[in-house]
Amino acid sequence: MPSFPALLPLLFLGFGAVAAMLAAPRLPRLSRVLAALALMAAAATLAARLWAPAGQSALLSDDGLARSAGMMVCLAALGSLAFLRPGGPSKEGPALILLASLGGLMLAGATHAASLFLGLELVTLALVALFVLPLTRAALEAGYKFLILGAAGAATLLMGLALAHAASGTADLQAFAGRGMMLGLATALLMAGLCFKLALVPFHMWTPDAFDGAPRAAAAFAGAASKIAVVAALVRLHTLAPPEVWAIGLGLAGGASILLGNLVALRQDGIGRMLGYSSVAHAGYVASTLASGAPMAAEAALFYIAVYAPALLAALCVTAALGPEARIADLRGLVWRRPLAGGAMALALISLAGLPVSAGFFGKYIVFTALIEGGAWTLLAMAIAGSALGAYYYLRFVALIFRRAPDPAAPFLPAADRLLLLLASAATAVLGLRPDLLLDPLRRLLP
Amino acid sequence: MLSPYLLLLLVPSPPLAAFLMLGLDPFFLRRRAVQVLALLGGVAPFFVMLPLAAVCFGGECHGVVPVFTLAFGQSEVALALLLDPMSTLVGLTVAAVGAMVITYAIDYMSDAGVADLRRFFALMNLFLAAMLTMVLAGDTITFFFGWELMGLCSFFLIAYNTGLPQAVAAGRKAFIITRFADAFLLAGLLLLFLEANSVRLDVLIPAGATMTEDRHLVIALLLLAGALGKSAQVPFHTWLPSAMAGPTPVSALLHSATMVAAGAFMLARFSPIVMSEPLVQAIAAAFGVGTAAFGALSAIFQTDVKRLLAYSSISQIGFMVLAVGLGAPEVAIGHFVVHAMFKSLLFLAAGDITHGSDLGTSMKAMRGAARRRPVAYVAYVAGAASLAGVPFITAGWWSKEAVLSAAWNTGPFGIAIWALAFLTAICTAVYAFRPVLEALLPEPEHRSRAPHGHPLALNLHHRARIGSGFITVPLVVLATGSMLGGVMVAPIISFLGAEVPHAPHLPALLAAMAPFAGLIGAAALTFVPSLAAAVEGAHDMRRPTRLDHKFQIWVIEPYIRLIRWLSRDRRPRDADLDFERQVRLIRWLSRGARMDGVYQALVVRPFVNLVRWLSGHRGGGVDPVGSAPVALALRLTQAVVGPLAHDRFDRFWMRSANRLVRIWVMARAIQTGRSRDYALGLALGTAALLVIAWGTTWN
Amino acid sequence: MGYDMELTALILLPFFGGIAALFAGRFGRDAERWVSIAALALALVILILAFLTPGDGRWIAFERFDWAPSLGMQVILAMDGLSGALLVVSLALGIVSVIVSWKITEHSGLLNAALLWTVAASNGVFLSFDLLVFAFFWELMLVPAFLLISVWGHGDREAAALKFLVFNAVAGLGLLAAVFYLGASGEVVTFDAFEVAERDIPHGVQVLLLLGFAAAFLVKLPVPPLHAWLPDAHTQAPTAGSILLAGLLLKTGAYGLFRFPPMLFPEGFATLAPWGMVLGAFGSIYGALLACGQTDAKRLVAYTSVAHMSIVLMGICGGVYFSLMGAGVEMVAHAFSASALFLLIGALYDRTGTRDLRELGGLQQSAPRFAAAFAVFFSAALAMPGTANFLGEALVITGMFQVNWIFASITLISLVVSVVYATRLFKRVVFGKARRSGVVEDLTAREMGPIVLLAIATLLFGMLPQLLMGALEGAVTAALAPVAGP
Amino acid sequence: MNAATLSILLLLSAGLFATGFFGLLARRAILFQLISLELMLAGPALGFIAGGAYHGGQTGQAMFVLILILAAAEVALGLALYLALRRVADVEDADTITRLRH
Repeated sequence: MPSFPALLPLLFLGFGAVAAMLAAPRLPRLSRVLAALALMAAAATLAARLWAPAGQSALLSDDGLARSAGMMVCLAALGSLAFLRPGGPSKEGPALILLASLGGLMLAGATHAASLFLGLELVTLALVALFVLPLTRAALEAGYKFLILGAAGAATLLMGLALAHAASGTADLQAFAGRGMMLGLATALLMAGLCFKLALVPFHMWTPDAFDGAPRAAAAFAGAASKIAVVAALVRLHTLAPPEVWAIGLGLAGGASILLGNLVALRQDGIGRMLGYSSVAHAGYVASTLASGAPMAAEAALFYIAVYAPALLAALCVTAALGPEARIADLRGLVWRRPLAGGAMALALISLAGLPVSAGFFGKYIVFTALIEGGAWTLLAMAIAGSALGAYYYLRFVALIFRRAPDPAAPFLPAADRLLLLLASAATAVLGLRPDLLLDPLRRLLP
Repeated sequence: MLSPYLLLLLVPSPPLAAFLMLGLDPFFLRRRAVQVLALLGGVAPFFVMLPLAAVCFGGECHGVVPVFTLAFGQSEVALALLLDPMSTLVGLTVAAVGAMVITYAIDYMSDAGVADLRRFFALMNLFLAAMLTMVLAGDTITFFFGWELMGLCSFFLIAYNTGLPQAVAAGRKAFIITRFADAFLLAGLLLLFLEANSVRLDVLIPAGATMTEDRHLVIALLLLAGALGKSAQVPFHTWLPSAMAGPTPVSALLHSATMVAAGAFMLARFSPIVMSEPLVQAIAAAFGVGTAAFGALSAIFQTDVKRLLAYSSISQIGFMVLAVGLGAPEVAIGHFVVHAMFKSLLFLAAGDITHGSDLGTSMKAMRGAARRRPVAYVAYVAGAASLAGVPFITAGWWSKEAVLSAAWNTGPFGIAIWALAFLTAICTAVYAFRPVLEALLPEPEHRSRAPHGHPLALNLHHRARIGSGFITVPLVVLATGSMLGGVMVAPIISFLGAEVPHAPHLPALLAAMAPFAGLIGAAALTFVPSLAAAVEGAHDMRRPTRLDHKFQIWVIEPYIRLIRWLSRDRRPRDADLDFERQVRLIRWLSRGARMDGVYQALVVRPFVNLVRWLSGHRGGGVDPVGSAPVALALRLTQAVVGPLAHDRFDRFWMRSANRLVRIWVMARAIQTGRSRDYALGLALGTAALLVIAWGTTWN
Repeated sequence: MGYDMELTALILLPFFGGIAALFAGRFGRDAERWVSIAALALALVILILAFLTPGDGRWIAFERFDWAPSLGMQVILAMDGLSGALLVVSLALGIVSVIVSWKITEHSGLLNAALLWTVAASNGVFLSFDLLVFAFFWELMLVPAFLLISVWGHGDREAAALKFLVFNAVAGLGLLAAVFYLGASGEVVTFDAFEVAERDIPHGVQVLLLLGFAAAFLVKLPVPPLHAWLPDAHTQAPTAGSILLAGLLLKTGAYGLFRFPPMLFPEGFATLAPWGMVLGAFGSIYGALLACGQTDAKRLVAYTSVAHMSIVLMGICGGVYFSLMGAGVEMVAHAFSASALFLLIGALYDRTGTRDLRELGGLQQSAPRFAAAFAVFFSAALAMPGTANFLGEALVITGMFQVNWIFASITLISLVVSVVYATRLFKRVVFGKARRSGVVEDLTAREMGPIVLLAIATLLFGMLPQLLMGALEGAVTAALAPVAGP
Repeated sequence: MNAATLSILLLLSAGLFATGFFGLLARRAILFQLISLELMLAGPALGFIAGGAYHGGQTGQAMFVLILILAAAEVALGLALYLALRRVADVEDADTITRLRH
């Protein structure tokens, strides 16, 4: 039986969502504050209980993995909230973010088909709503595609769960721990659903469109918070079920994601699309880490996605400030116009490229090491090739950020954005110097 | 007690100090200060050498002054200066000639701007320091240091007149060719170092001499090649005539008396190593006598005094190399000393006579010398006599006689060599006396109608300012040396520890006749108008001249018969063809056997083509000296290579990048934007996963 | 082992100096430049003090402390003569580059910061013996150098900067993968090079890992056919960038090659070294030939760098005492002489707005000081005895004679070709008549300072080689030992 | 309920799922795509019911209810999107919504 404190974060988020929704039509500002407070409270609770003894309920597990991933989901959601532009026709954004975070928390702790499905759907549906918030044509298109694919993905996952349930008689995720063809097929379907959320090739198609058309903050949530949750779920699941299915499936999808994501991002001029494809590629690194079967794979995958999140948040925050159709040319001389935005963007891109001093360097370190430890040489070669391509296209953007001859027009950055950029950059830089600050706790928290 | 040998360190120091003071720009120096510094730096080494020479002649002639010691791993490298009979003699000569030339240059260069003057004297002093360092070097590193520094100075000094493209091109040519030869020397020295594990000459030469491996042969050949390059011996000789583009004092000091002869000095220095291989000895002797003959023949047909003297240097140094090849390095050193005196004298005198003439240094500029510059003319006559080897009264005779005798004494091959050398001696006399006799001809009309005032008046103006003592004293001193120095030849050779070679009376007598035969030849070439015109015309393609009848019979006719016989030409004689042949012969000789052209075709053009092919750039102008064929080749290669600009590898990388972009275009087409296609991706992915699951959990 | 902070300070001082320079501009005119110079000068003083304190024989100074123990990351900084010499080069060139870019007012805070960060990162490379930290600094170096080219460069600078970065970042991945493998393959995760060196790695694996290391080092060196980034980067970089590129970044490649392959993979290195020599021999000729064909003065010097660094590669792969010593000397010598040439050409470009050899000329008449400076480094470029460059090349050739006379001959040929390009440069720039460039103002006192410094360094190490060779002795012997073993 | 029935039912549920998926791929009208989605979700729902009936627990039924609720929510969202799309872009055909691509 889970203790009340274990449920507290979920309660914070749920009630916060209700409160934020009530406040939204009249007091959109209060709605944002409420949502932020709820997220902070949830994160604080999780942080406070990080080292508490693990508990288990029928639906949710309350262990280090769930807590740490949940905390990161909350923080990433907070980051997305920071640059979720108020105004526009609909004001329910903060509430939706809270709902999506709630789904993320459930996903991270799910030990049961119901909680897994519920978490997944909560994230998907809330994200669809977030995507279409501005009600522009592009947003609607992104939302529609995400809805169609998301529902199909969820159905696929459900099919897998149903098969497993039929095979074992229990809807507990431990059901996958057996062997047999039925379970294998079930695992494949389950994996397809999760791969969709993680945006692995060939389930990735929605990602670039979402990053391009949807509000940047929503894309940031989809790329950072929701992926953290899915990675946590994957970490929990991939040790259970028939290992070869996971290894081969994730390996193939991961490798393909690394190559295709990086390749298609190569000469993208839209910042959003570039980040979308790069997000596919980064998901590929995570998946191949998990596929490698190395003992350290779990912590490596979480570390990687945790390091990826602040960089993505910062990059998308700056992109948001540059307008709905931000292209590479808009970055020209950004650092001279807005030193904070330019610097943060440059640092974020450098981190994504995996160069020091940035957390991304150690992300690359941990992924490569996991692949080496697991002996996944093909994946390692793919990862190297992908990093090589990545270095090119990220730094293409960095070069432009520092171009001389500044454009007088400087994008507007609200205080929340600035705070987010500062914090995300600080996180990236600090983790770029002391990766053990994150890696050590992760290592101890994971089973 | 301080060893007197410590003075050795002081020998190259004054010119070095002068170089530093003149070369360091921040000091402001006036013209007079520049001249004083230059003079001090140039003359001082001689006076430092004197006490050293006294010590040496006094009998204690083996001093080593270590400079510093380097630890090279296991081996130790001791840098040192060395005083032994050879370095004493050569050092003294170099210091003396250097002092004379720099003194002379004070006047000669007086119409240059202050900045140019500083540069000139800085480099001259640096050269003197480098040459003295090389001569006194007690180890191969110091030796090579001086050797290369001389080459560098030579480059800068030939190109002294930086606005003149020919001068710059000549400097490059000299530098590149000598550096090419130096690569051989460096290789040889490094191999020697590896063999002997030491760079000290006093250790290394005995060690090297006792090597009995193949390496010995290789090292000896490498050293020989290095010497041939520096000394402008065939086939490296082409740079020396071009190098005459430098000012006359430069030619006098670097490109005749000292630096060029350094190759012979080096061979003498390393003779225990080089000459213990009979094969190398034979090669050296062959190259020496061949170069001597070739240089002398070429010199005959020159119409420019300085070029004539340049070929003469090539020829005379050929004699030195011959002497070393014959196993008589001491004789070579003797000739070195004498040659340094008379050749610098010749250059200085010729320079003084032709200075300011609007004919440049052409032979015609010599005309009227006896009247205009009597001192210089007399000095020139003395030098020419010494060069031609007028018996007994000139130093040149003694040293050349020693070489010839050494050849005669070597055995059956030696007699053949002697014969060739004897013919060369005749040719030497011919070219030596040509300018002397030319000077007796009346001055050309248009001298006085020079466009920018009267050159003579201009010269007189400068002389009045500086005082012609700077010119006269060196001329007189060197002339005296060239005449009376002969008495020193025998002591020099015996001082170096060798017997003075003596030939039997007949060859000696014949050799003594050579200058007179040459005088007659020179007179024929100067005073028989048709012959003179033939020589003149050989240089000018556009004005072919029919040659004199007797010359035709005695020289050209046998030559043409020989050619016809060699080429199996059975066709009837054709006058035009014959004429073409004879012009070609003279032109061939007068242009240094067309080695320039050969190099152009064999080395320069392929090199340029290669570079163009690799770098693919559109070339600008190239060496104006004989650049027509190169330009043509460039035009051609450009037409082919032009479109393939850039570095090949760079192109490869960029092409790969472009290919990647093409793949990108294909890859992004996957993202069609249609939700149904996206769903298809989802379906295919699911299906693939199902297949994997099915495959892995089959049993 | 003493726990001093002097080596750490050598990295951190320039780093924080750079941060200070970033903001110093608000506190006064040229404050950022003075701050930069002060930071570098202070580091130089610390370095000299470190030289003066007695070491333990092999190392002048040694520091070891934990960085991120869970990642197996330690800070192991060790300085021997080789690192020390390169650190001197790095700090001196850092000061030179700050002085050289004195006139650049555009974003000068960031400019000085980037200069200092480049110095800091390369100092880290020269000192680190924890392989992960080494790789960290190795990659870090790219970022400020990239900025230098892409912000303050000329012409098509972004493309050049990107090319530089892509070549090096991609090649760096090989190093990263190999380092990570080494870290992960032991019983405990450690990147301590000394510990890794103790391991018995199978021969095939050694070769593979060495290829990974070599990829990064050879691109950075660079040796043909991996050199394509260098001419572009040099041409478009600002003068200070070119100086650091030629003086520092290229040396990090040589340093890495000198230090790690013989230490970590002795057998693998012995297998691959002949191929390295072939590559070096090819590069020494290829670079020299291409230098002959350039019309852009900076490109010309860039290609000479290719040739000289190829000779360094040959020396390192030669693996005998002389060739290694020669490679070490040549590294230091080339840092000074190439930087100086870039400095001079940069100064010329500032005055005339062109680097095209066909448009330059006549310096001898209009700017004698310029011409004299050119003459000095011209001599160094063609390895005149008396310059440190000659010493380096002669030693490499000596060593090559011990290894294989063919390589020695090729080096000699490259030496001869060097005369062709050097005289060509000299002819076109110094001699002749002023073409489009017109009359050129002579070097100012501020420009003379660095040039005199570099000239003194070049000649001092050439005339008194013990200074350098004594320092290199330890590193050379260390690199020698595994290869020369029976 | 025996294992054979379960297999048949599961096959049926998989068939429903596949039919829905096929509809998603084949139909261009947005409305029909949403209907296909419903079908896709009905498949696993049937599977849970069948599994629950076979094993005799309540989990299957609970899951069924959960699925129905979420399917309803999904379709509601889908319909809202459909209306918005019609209003903003005036499209019915899903294949014409391709402004975001490449």
